[in-house]
Amino acid sequence: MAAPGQSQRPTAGGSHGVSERSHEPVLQQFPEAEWDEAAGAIIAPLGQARALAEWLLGQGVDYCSNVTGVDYLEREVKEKVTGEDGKVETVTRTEPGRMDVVYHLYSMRKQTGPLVLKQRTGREHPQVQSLTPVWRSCELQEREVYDLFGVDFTGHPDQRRILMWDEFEGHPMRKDYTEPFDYEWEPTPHDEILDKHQRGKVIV
Amino acid sequence: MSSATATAPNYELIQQDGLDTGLLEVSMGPHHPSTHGVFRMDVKLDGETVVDLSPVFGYLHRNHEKLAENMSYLGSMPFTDRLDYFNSMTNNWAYALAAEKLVEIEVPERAEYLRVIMAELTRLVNHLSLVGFFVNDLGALGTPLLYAFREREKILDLFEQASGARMMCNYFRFGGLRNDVPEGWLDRAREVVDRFPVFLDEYEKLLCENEIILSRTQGVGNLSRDLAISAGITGPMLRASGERYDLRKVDRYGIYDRFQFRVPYSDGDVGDCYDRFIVRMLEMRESIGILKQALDGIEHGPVLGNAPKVFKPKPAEVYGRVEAPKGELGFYLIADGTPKPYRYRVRPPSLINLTVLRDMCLGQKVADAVIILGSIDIVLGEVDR
Amino acid sequence: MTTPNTSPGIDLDDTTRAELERAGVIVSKVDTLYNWARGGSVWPLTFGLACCAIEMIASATSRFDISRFGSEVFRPTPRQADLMIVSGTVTKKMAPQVVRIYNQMPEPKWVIAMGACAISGGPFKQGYNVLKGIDRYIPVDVYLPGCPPRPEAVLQSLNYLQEKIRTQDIQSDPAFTAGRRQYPVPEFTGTDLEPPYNPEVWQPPANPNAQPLEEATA
Amino acid sequence: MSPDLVRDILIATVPLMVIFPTLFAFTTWLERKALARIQNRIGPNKVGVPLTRYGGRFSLFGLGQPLADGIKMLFKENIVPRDADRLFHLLAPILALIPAMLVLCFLPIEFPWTESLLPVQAFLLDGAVIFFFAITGLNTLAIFMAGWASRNKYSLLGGMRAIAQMVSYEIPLVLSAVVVVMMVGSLNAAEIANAQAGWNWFVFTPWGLAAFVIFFIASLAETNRSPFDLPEAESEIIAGYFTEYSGFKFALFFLGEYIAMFAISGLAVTLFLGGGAGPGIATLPWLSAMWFIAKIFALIAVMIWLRGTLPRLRVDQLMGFAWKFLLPLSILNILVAGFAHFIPQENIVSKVAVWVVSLGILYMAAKGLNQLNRPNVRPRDYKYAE
Repeated sequence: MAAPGQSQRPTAGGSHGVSERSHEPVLQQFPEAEWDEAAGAIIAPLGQARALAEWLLGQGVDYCSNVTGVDYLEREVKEKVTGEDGKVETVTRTEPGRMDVVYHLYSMRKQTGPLVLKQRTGREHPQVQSLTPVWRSCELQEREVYDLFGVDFTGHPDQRRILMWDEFEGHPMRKDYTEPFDYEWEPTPHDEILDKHQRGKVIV
Repeated sequence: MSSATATAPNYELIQQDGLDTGLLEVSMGPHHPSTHGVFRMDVKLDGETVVDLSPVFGYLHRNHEKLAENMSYLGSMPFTDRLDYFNSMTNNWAYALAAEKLVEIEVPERAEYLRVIMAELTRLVNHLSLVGFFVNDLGALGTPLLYAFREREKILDLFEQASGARMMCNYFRFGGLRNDVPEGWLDRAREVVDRFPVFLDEYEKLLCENEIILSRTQGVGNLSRDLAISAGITGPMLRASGERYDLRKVDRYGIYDRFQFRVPYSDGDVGDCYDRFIVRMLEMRESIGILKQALDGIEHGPVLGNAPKVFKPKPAEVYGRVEAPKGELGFYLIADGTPKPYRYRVRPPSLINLTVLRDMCLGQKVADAVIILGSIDIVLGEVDR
Repeated sequence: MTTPNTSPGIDLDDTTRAELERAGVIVSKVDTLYNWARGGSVWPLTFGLACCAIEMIASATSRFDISRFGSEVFRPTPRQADLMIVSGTVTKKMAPQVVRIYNQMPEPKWVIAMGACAISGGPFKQGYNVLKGIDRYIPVDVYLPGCPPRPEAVLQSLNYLQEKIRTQDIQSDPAFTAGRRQYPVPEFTGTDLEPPYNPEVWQPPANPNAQPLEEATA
Repeated sequence: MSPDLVRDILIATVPLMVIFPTLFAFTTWLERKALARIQNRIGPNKVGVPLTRYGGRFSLFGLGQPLADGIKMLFKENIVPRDADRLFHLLAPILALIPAMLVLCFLPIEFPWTESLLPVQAFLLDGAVIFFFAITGLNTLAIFMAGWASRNKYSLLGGMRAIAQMVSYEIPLVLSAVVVVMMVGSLNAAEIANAQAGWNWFVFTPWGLAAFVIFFIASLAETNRSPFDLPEAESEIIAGYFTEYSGFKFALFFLGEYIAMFAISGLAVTLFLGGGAGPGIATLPWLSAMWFIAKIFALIAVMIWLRGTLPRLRVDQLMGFAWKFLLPLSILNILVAGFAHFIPQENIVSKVAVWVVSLGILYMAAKGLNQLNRPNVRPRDYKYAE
C-alpha cells in the first residue's frame, strides 16, 4: 500500500530521478515553511511564497507544471489520542475549512522533481501571492483557480474569469457550490438527481 | 534566469487631421473555421498586423473535474477519453498511471507492451491530424488533411478492433487493460506500421520542401527557449524551441526504458512554426521505431493485474504524468479514503501551451495568427475541460 | 430510392403515375423539383463544437465521403449554409452563439443534433455549465445519437434529412410560411441562461409524479 | 438603331450568355469531381435526374449536382444585414458579373453563327486588349463594394485584400500582354489570334513562354484562385468579401468569378495559345470554336489542379511577389522580346541560340530576384537526443 508521500519516491511507474530530500534545503532557507509529510508538500509561509518561488527559480527549479486549488470544508476529525496513562481515546476536533493552492515544480535542466509547493489560506476571502511573475505557466492556471475557486492572487497581471462568463456568480469548483437547478423529469431518474429535484427549483 | 516576458511592439497610430484612423477589433471565434473548435481570439488589427490579441476560453467547459469528484475513480475513465478527443489512449494512460500510484498494483508485462503500442499509435494519429489541420490552415483546401485522415482511419480500425470504439476507446484499467487484443490484431498492427513510412515519405515530399509552406512558416511565431520553459510549454512545441525534455526519457514511465528511440529537437533558439511542424514529422518516424520494437517484444500473458474489486485508496496525494502527443498530461488526485476522489485535477498541455499565444502572435499578420494557433496544436476538450 | 408521391392537392396514386410515365408523361409538381434540388444540395456549416466534430470531418474524408450526396461544400459562413450540424457538447457559455448562428442562417434551414451531448447533455448532463440539449433553443430536424456517432451515422442522418426534405410541401413548410425563423438569444445571468428554454420550440416533458411547486420547494 | 442591327447583336451575344453560364455549371461539377479525385474521394454522384420517380437510379456521375445547387440557391432566402448599405449590397454582385460577361464578347471565338454577322462582330474592335483590361478592372470595384457594403469586418478585410491584390497584379498582367501586342503590332484580338495561325503560337517562342507563365500566375491572382485566394481565404477571414451574401446574390458572385476565369483564360488563349488554331480547322471551320473552348478548359484544369495542391500565400508575400518578382521580370521580358525580334533567325542554330540566351537571361533574373526576396528560407537540420 502506498504510504502518504510516496508520490515523491521513484516507483516502477513513477517519477525518475527525484531527490527524496529535495524539501530540506527549502526548509533550511525558509525556516517558517512547513513540511506536510502526509501530502509530501512544502507549505509556504504566508506572504513569503513569492520570495520562496524566486529562490527556487534561482536553484534551478525552472518549470512549474501544474497549478490548482483544493477546497477543504470545515469538518470534524476523529483522532485516536494515546493519553499519558496509555489509554486510547477518540477525540473529535473541528478542523477549520481552508483553501490550498498547489504548485507542482520541476527542474527541466536537472531533470528532477516534483517539488510540491502549497499556499494555504482561509476559505472566506482567500488570498495568496501570485507566482505568475516567477513562472509564466501559472498565468492561465491561476486565472482558472480564481475563476473556479475564488482565490484572489495578488500580483497577477490579468486576473479575470477564464472559463465561466463574466457575469457568473460564485465559484463552481468549491465543495459547497450548489448548481443552478435545471433538472427536468425523465423516465429513469437517478436517485441523487431525484433528491436534488426535491430540494431545488422545479421546472415541471 | 528571470521570467521572460515579451513586450508588445509599440504601434503608434497615424493620426492625421480629419482622418479618423483606428484599430480594427475582430473577434475570431468561437465559431470560426480555423480555431479548431470553439476557441476565441479577440484580435486588434492595424491593417493586417496583429497589435493585440487576447484568447477567450470556456466555450467547451464541460465540468470534467467537478463531475469526476462526484463519481468513483473508475467512473471517470470514459470521461478522460473526451478530454483530448484525438488521443483517448494516452489520456487513459495518464489517469491510470496516477491512480496506480494511489494503490499499488502491478501491471502485467503484456499490458505494458500494449500500452506502449496504443500510446505510440495515438501519437501517430495526433501528429497526422495536426499536420493535416495545420496545412489546412495554411490554405491547402483539405488535400493533405484528407491524406492524413486516410491513414488515420487505418489506425482507428486497429483501435476499434481492440477496444470496440474508434475514438473513445476507454481501454485502460487500473492495473492493465480492459481486455486483450483479438487474435491476429498484432499482425494487422504490424502491417499498418510497416506501411506507414511509405506514406510518410510521400507526405514529406508533398509538404516539407514546398516553397510556399517554407516561406509561410519560417520565422513566424518564434518562441525562445527561455520563454518556453518559463511558460511551461511541453511536448513537441518545447522541443521545437530547442529543449530536449521528453517525459518518456525523463520519467521512463511504463516500459519506455526498454526501447531504443531518439527525441528530435530543434537545433537553435528560434522555435517557429516550421520547427514545430517538422519536429512532429520526425517524431512520427521515432514512434514507428518504438512500435516495431514493441510489436517484436510482446509476449503472451494476462493483461489485467491484481486490481481490487472496489477501488478505495487510503488518503494520499499523487501526481501522475505522461508524455501525451500534445505535451505533459498530468492528473493530480487527492484521495480521502472514500471511493471518490476528493480532488481531481487535469493538467492540460493544450491550455498551458496557449499561454504564449499572445507573445507569438504580436506583430505578425492575421493569417499568421491562424497558423500559429494551428502549430500549437490545441484541442478544446482539453483546454476547457 | 424513389421519390415519394407528395401531391396533397391532386390525388394521383402511384400506379397511375407509373402508367403515365410508361406512356412518356411525367406528372410532377414544382415541389418535387424544388425538393429534389434542395435535398441534393444540402450545404453544411463548418461548425465544430467538440468530439463529434472530428467524426463530422471524418465523414467528409476519403473513406466515407459525404460529397457523394452533394454535401461536401462546408460553408464557413452561416449566410450560405443550409444545415447546421450541432456536433458536440453545447455549454451554457456557447449556447447564445449557437442560437445566434442559427438566426443568421437563411431559410430554408435544418439542424442535425449530433451526438448525445447535443441531444440531451449526454454524459456531461450533470455539469453546471452544460446545456441539456440544443433543442431547448432551436428546432432540431434529425437527432443523431452516439458518443460520438460514427461517420456512417452522419451519412445516414443526412439521408434521413434528405428523405424529410423530399416529403416537405412548400405551402406548409415552416421555412416559407413564417419568414425567417429567429429565436431569442438567451442571455447570461448570475447562474444560468435566461430564459432556460424557449417555450416556442421546447416544453419540458410532463412529469407524472409532479408535485405542486409549493410542496416541492417546502 | 435599326431592327436588323438589334437582331444581329442579339444573335451574336445571347448565345454567349447561354453557353458560358452552362459551361460554368459544368465547371463547378468538374471542379468538385477533380478535387475529389485528387483527394482520393469519389465526388458528387448520387444526385440524379429530377422529376422522374426513378431519378435516383440514373445519377449520370452526379451531373445533376450543379442544377440542384442552382435551383436551391435561387429559392434561398436573401439576407441583407441590418446595418448594411442596401443599395451597394445589391449592386456589388451584379457589378461583379457584368464586366466578366462583357469581355466574353471580345474573345475571338469563331462561332459558326457569327460569320454572317461581321458588322457586329465585337472582336473586330481595334482596342480589344485595352478594352479587356479596362473592363476587368471594374471587378475590383465590385469586390470592394461588396466588402464595404456588408458592414462586416471580415468582409472589409477581404475587400481591402482584393483591392491591393488586384491592383498589383494588373501590372504584370498587362506588361506580359504588351509583348504580344508589340510583336503583332495590333490591339485587335482577332488579328492577334490570326497572327498565330497554324503552329506559330506565341507560347512557342522564348519570350512568349515567359510572358505566358507570368500572365497565367497573374491571372490566378486576378481571379482570386488558389494560391492567391486571399480575398476569400476561408481559414483566415471566413469567406472574405462575400461573407454576408446569401442565396442568389452569392450565386451571382460565384458565377461572376467563374466567368472571369473563362474570360481571362480566353485572353490567355488568344494571346499565347493561338486562339482557335488547331488541327482540322481547315476542313471543319467550326472546330475552331471547339479548340478555343478546349484550350480554355485546359487552363481551367490547371487552375483546379493548383487549387487542390497548393497552400495559400500570405498577404505581404503576395504583394512582394507581384512587385518584386513578377514586375521586374515582365519588364525584362519586354527587353528580351525586343532583342529576340531583331536577331535574324534564319537557321536552326540561331533559333536555338535565341532560345538558350533568352531563357538563360530570364532564368538568371528569376533566380536573382528570388534570392533577393527570400534569402533565408530553406529546409533545416534537426538534432536527436538519445
